[in-house]
Amino acid sequence: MKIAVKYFASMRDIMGKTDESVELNDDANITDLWAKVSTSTMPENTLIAVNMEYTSQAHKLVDGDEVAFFPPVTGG
Amino acid sequence: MKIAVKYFASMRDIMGKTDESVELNDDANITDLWAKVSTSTMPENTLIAVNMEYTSQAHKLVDGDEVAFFPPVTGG
Amino acid sequence: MKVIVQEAEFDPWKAVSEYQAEHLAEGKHGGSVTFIGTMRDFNDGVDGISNMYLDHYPGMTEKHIERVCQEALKQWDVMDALVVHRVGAIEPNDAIVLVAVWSAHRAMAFDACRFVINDLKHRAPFWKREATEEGERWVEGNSVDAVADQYSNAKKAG
Amino acid sequence: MKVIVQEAEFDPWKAVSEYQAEHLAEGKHGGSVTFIGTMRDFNDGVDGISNMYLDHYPGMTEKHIERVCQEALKQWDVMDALVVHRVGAIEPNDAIVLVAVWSAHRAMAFDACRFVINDLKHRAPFWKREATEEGERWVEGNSVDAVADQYSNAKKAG
Repeated sequence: MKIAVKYFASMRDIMGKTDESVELNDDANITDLWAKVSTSTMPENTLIAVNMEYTSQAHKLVDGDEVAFFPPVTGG
Repeated sequence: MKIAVKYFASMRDIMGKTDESVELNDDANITDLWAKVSTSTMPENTLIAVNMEYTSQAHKLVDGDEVAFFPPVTGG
Repeated sequence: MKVIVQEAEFDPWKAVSEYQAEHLAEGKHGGSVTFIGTMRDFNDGVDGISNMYLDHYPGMTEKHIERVCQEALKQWDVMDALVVHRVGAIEPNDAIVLVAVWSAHRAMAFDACRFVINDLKHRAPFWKREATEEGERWVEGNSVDAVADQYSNAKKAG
Repeated sequence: MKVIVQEAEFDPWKAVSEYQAEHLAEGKHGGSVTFIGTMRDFNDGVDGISNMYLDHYPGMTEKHIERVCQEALKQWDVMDALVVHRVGAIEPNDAIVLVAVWSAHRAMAFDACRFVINDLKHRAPFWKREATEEGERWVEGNSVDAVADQYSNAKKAG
């Protein structure tokens, strides 16, 4: 399946890109996705959104999902 | 001694006046003042100010004090 | 810090905006919290309130509110505060009261603003007289808001 | 209810005043509480911050804030809410965020406004990058405000 991945803020500096498209096996979750995009462990405090809703690493992905990785937010 | 007395809101309706000047013996307190201006007991919840600061019935008066009697406030 | 008690109508946002432009140093406050109380056309279950007269104790009212603002500035990390309160004849939808506070941090601005408006409601010498369809009546204490305060204490948003 | 995320500068008091005139029924709301967050020229002990860039996640940001406002409308007796949040390049003293809520009673307006701004600070996908005299840096979480929130919990004004 095909997953659209986005990175924001300091996560862009770490990954060296703003977004990418990733091919994954069916039944993959966020942990599997991270292993595919990076050889490092996921930075502590990384926030994860699937289709613009917060979720956890155990979240199972489906074809066409948009996944975002980003650091703690600092709005307001 | 001479005390200036003011009434506000429903206390004006009860007393039938907005203010008066009262002659009192030295050492009089608010309770003595009330006995001089009214034959009824003071309405429950009456608030008392002497020289524009909240106080209690035991407050001893001095010549020239301004005393106000009024019901619970309803500002804002 | 400024406390204004006035009969004239006022635009609360214009008042707070002008006060900030005149009195607040640029780039030093991080947050401002503003409470605006507006006259409703209903109160305590009575509909059709056509207008209101707000009596006050000239002199004591200003003195009392100034003291409360000074307390707020001392108790929280608040830089400045503005209070405007109407008296006299007030129409539905008029702004009755404005409380604005400026602070480096938002939690203190919220706490200080709430402290000032709560004291103002429960202690500042103002009295409302409403004209309803059945005639005039003095409003008997801020009971509905007292209930709302209680509710709020049990359900604080942090 | 309206949520606006925009690059353009805005006048927060004008925004809230215009929104109220357009969207709020006359004489029905008793109180409105407004929080305005302004860019300071210092943060976390660093002085001389010349400007800031606010990154966000287009789409998720709006969706997230809208959901939070809907939650506030449901949880408290709130009639309406307006949020405006800047993104992009921001100068010191610019308004960054406006949260305005209208309610029949003030305690609920305070609680709801605070709920929205707290969530917005801690959960809405925005990221600040500051330009200091030593170069650019990503701001690392709203730590100072977290401390202020804690302080506030211990010292609630009711």
